[in-house]
Amino acid sequence: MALTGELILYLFKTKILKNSSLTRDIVNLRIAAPEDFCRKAAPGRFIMLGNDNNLSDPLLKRPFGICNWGKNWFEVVIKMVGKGSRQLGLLQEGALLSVHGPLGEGYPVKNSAPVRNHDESVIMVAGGMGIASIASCLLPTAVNDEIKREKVLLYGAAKAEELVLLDKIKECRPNLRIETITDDGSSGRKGFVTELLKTELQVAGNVTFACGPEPMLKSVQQVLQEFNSKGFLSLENRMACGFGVCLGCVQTIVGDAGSGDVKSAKVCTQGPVFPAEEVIF
Amino acid sequence: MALTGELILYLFKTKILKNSSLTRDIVNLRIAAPEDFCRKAAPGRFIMLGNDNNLSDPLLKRPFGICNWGKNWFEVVIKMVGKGSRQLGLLQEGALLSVHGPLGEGYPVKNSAPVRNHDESVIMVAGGMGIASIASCLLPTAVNDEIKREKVLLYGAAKAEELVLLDKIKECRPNLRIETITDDGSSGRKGFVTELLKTELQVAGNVTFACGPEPMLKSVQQVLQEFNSKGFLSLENRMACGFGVCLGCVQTIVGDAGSGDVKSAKVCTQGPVFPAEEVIF
Amino acid sequence: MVDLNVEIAPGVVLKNPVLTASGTFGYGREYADYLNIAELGAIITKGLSLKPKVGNPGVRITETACGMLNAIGLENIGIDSFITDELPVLQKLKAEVIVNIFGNNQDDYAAIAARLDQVEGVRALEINISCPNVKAGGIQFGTDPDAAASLVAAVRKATSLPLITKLSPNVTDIVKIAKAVEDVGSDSVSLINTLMGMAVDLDKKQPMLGNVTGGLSGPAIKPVALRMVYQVAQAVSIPVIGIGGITSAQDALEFLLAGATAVEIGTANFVNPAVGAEIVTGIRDYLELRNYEKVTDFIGSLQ
Amino acid sequence: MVDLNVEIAPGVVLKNPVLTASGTFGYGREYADYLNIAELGAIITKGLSLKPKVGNPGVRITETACGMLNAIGLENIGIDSFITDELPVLQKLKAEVIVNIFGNNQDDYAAIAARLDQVEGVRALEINISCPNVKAGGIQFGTDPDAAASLVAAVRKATSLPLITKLSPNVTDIVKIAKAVEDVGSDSVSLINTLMGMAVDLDKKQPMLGNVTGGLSGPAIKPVALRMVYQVAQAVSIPVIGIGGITSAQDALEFLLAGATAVEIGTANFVNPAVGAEIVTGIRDYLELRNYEKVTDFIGSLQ
Ligand SMILES: Cc1cc2nc3c(=O)[nH]c(=O)nc-3n(C[C@H](O)[C@H](O)[C@H](O)COP(=O)(O)OP(=O)(O)OC[C@H]3O[C@@H](n4cnc5c(N)ncnc54)[C@H](O)[C@@H]3O)c2cc1C
Ligand SMILES: Cc1cc2nc3c(=O)[nH]c(=O)nc-3n(C[C@H](O)[C@H](O)[C@H](O)COP(=O)(O)OP(=O)(O)OC[C@H]3O[C@@H](n4cnc5c(N)ncnc54)[C@H](O)[C@@H]3O)c2cc1C
Ligand SMILES: Cc1cc2nc3c(=O)[nH]c(=O)nc-3n(C[C@H](O)[C@H](O)[C@H](O)COP(=O)(O)O)c2cc1C
Ligand SMILES: Cc1cc2nc3c(=O)[nH]c(=O)nc-3n(C[C@H](O)[C@H](O)[C@H](O)COP(=O)(O)O)c2cc1C
Ligand code: FES
Ligand code: FES
Repeated sequence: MALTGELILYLFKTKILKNSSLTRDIVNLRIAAPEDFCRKAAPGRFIMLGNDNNLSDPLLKRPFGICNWGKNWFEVVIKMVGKGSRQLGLLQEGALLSVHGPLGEGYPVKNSAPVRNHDESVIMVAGGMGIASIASCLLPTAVNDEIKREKVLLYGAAKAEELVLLDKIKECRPNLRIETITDDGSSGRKGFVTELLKTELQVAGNVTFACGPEPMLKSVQQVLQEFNSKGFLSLENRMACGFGVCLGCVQTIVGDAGSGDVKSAKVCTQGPVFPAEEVIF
Repeated sequence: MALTGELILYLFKTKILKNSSLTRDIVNLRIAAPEDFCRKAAPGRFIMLGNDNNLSDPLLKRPFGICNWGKNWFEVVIKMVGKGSRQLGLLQEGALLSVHGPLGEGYPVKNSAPVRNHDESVIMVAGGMGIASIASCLLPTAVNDEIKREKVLLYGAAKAEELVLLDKIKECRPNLRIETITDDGSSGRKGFVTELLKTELQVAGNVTFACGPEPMLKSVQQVLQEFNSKGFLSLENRMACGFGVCLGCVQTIVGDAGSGDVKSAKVCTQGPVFPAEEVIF
Repeated sequence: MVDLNVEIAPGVVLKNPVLTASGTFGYGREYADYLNIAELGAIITKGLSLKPKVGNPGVRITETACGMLNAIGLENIGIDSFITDELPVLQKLKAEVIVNIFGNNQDDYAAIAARLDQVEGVRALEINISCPNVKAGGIQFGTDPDAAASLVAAVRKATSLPLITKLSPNVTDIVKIAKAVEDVGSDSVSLINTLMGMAVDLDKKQPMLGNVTGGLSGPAIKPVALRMVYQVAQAVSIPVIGIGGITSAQDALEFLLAGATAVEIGTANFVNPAVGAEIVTGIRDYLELRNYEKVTDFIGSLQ
Repeated sequence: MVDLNVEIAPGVVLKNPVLTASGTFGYGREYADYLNIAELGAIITKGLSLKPKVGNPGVRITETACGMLNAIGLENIGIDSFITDELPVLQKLKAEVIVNIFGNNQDDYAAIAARLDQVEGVRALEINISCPNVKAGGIQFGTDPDAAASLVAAVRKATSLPLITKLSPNVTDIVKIAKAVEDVGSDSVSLINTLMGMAVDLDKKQPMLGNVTGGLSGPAIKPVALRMVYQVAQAVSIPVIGIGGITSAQDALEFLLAGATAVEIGTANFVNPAVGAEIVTGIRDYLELRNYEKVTDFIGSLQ
């Protein structure tokens, strides 16, 4: 905050360095960024991304996880689901973008700002595009060098083609155990990723990081509770601003310890990652 | 009209074949088009052009003169003045467009639909982007073959760089006399194009075609009246639809002969070219 | 094949719920080059008055963010020319025709309604009580429940044609006005007309429009339109026709979901003259894919 | 150097006419990373009530064509937390602070105004009589001239702070309401608050927003805002603050031209948190280029 003299968030215009298609409607954008920005990136943090060529439709920027970064670039993986993501996903090399970020508090890994927990090894659970968030714990060299405590990656998607980023992840973490599962059985078992999680939780002493669609996060929460195991969920509530002023993204969470109350938290600044037991869906 | 079984207007999606910059803010787009469409093109007719990639901002299509055409393509020259023209002007080869047209009634040249007058030779007067409309009498091979009755091209612009399309015109009509004039004297004389017109009108028996900004057309009208000479003006009133339904483009013109009344005409369907003496500015 | 028939007023069953909005479809035949206008639910004519009307001077249209302002000023050819020159063409083209009417006062409205009463080929009248561009007429009727009721009652007496009252959104409580006209015999209501807006030309330091203010239409107004349609549909028992910013089948379906029995397409016709036919197809495909037997099962099914 | 000072209420001279709109600028310090908030004319806080308020459940925002709908439900930390936790920070940042207030009834409004009366660092109050998301409070006051006047009169009695009344656009005649509050001592008026709108989720067959309806903001509403500002500025003699869809210096200048003494930037802050500072610069450059000595010569100069 400017108050303390230290700039934590950046607002800048930049360029697409590369747009690679991962599937018919999922792309991987590599984007140029200032070094200061990249130093503040951390697993689970995100940015608000806007097309700089467009007029006022779409109007708002869109939130995407920073799934990888280096000295002066970062990457996002975008699934084109509506007008905003489609317009961004179709931009080519050289196109201009506006970026705010890095935003939010990420997963409690060693080098992320809020060190909440870093003892146990981590079960990573990704559902669909949740992989973009989970990948931010696995791909960046910065993270790679400091923590290597992931135990397994459990990755579910509708079908085999939608399991993206696996090659990259294998390259960065050759020894990581990866289990996939699909709705239609086209890769790994047929079923939901929470089934894989149940198996992993048979052994205690781990912490779970999960990102995916809300129904999946709900059942991850249930499973964790069942096994009385610790975990963190990354939420994707709708956002207008990304920096705590619109109150559009709030999530009901449990109130002060023991009070039985609930309170509302801004997913953009207090999250997007929350302790699993605190979220009230 | 479908009533008569003959389709006069076309509505189609197409591609940019080429975008060539003429100046920093003027481009020449070559656009693919069905042969039927091209057969209906004629000097002074126009199209409504919309960017097919955009969402709803800008919303409406924009009118541009068909300044040249061949068997299955046509060209427009676009000056980027606001959000609509800028977005279109920045599109590159392969970009998708929506087109309606050809629209309107053009200049009374031999092979254009409404043959109103084709005896005299023609003094062509272009002011600024009015050249796009005037060029439609000079560039197309179709026109070139049938009529060669232009006497001179009088072309005024703010400064030398803004005198566009001259090379092309010289190529198509090597024998055409061309006089230029600029506000700052950077090409030809310093002054307004109507001064050149006065000189030409010293000799009687010609007809004038003029296109340019409204103040220029007003003074062309005055000069013609002064010399009691016949002429046609191409107007550029704002248009929402281009095919006669919104009544946004209407121009006050003189009413039925001798009645002294005025009436309103739709520039898009009854124009854009009107006999000079009929227009009431 | 899903049944797209809708009854927009007692006895007025249209083959589908897609109509064209007044003032954006000319007198209909201008579109005959682009689509088979007989395939539309109905076309609604440009607003007609007893005598021809010239409209506003100066710039009449200007684009705004995702919308446009117009101040045409209800220019029209007058009811007699319409009946002799336009209506026969529309009948030949087999279009269903609804005539949009307005006047400067109650008598004008009644007179034009009476004039159309026995005219063949007119399915219903849409009473424009809401045009923001006519100072003397429209606006007062459209913004006061009593004035609106008294006007509609007068028209009701003058004709046996089904009556659709077209409501203004420039009011504090559109539900009140809808109920007021329902009470005096309006067979249905259509909404919304344009929102009153303005644009200025910074270079010239003048209003953009000759008329200073104009009516805002297009996608920009869709959220307001959808809200009003939803509110009115909850409150009245006559059919509601939804208008405002509809550019696609998805938009149209959203209005039907919110309770509209039919929709009118306005500004979108300027952008894509074939849009009406495309929306009919889009609605059919959507409902078929989801195994609806008839569109009326879908209408108002918002949870 | 052009003089950008404007007096938005008697004695409240701001260094420039660019303010931030309530609910889009948090309590101000959230933006301190992006711009020097002391360079803005003033910041207007999120709407504050006597007690903290939780807001609406479910989805609270959704994007529409060139705009957005919000149904936050006036969630806020309550006036006491604001005074202890936020205001000192704003004072340290040297921001000019205007506090936006609301309540569920007249007494609430008067109480919060009284509470703020002697608080240092508060330049003026903006009374939100127009939030469409509070059923019990806001809306009735904002849509009826008598209720608005009685509310503002009560607040007037409770405080000596300058009062800006923020008007709702969801009314038939905004000029009437503006005059009513002028008569009972409002020092200025600000307009517009959001237009009431709605969006539906076709897949889920449900309203998009948890609260069903929400407030429309952004470029889509600019023409309506500009029209109302122009109308009100013609009719009242107190300063008018223009709000609605302003995203650039050009937009801001258009409102000033139409008669606004100052402007508030809302939704645009979400898109570009530095927009306020950019607009100040843009206005200065525009006026300098045209040799204006002071912005007040430009205000209301529409021909
Ligand atoms: C912190 C965070 C991180 C995210 N990371 C990624 C990522 O790395 N990769 C990725 O592909 N997506 C990510 N998302 C989701 C992404 O932001 C949305 O898919 C995108 O904003 C949709 O915009 P649209 O204009 O394409 O969709 P719209 O046309 O607005 O809507 C299309 C669909 O998407 C849903 N939707 C709209 N906005 C959001 C939103 N803000 N969040 C969730 N769903 C939404 C709508 O309900 C609708 O069903 C993230 C979201 C958040 C909040
Ligand atoms: C029949 C016809 C033929 C035309 N042919 C050409 C051509 O060949 N080449 C060319 O460059 N331009 C031509 N024009 C003008 C062109 O249509 C406008 O420049 C364009 O529509 C402006 O759109 P915009 O969104 O860029 O401007 P906006 O952002 O909407 O406005 C920018 C400026 O352009 C003016 N303007 C806006 N719309 C129009 C309009 N329809 N007509 C005139 N001025 C407008 C505005 O007053 C404003 O000053 C023609 C216009 C007509 C009616
Ligand atoms: C250029 C124009 C002219 C219009 N003329 C009329 C009219 O004559 N009578 C009428 O009732 N509504 C008229 N309208 C309003 C439309 O019928 C419609 O209610 C409005 O445009 C909102 O729908 P849209 O957003 O789909 O355009 C006109 C609208 C436009 C844009
Ligand atoms: C998310 C959001 C929250 C808002 N909260 C308030 C509020 O608490 N009090 C208030 O008076 N107006 C509130 N407003 C209205 C704005 O202050 C402003 O009047 C409106 O958004 C129109 O301006 P804009 O188009 O520039 O956004 C809010 C608007 C938005 C978008
Ligand atoms: S997105 Fe605006 S407060 Fe979180
Ligand atoms: S542009 Fe619509 S009638 Fe001419």
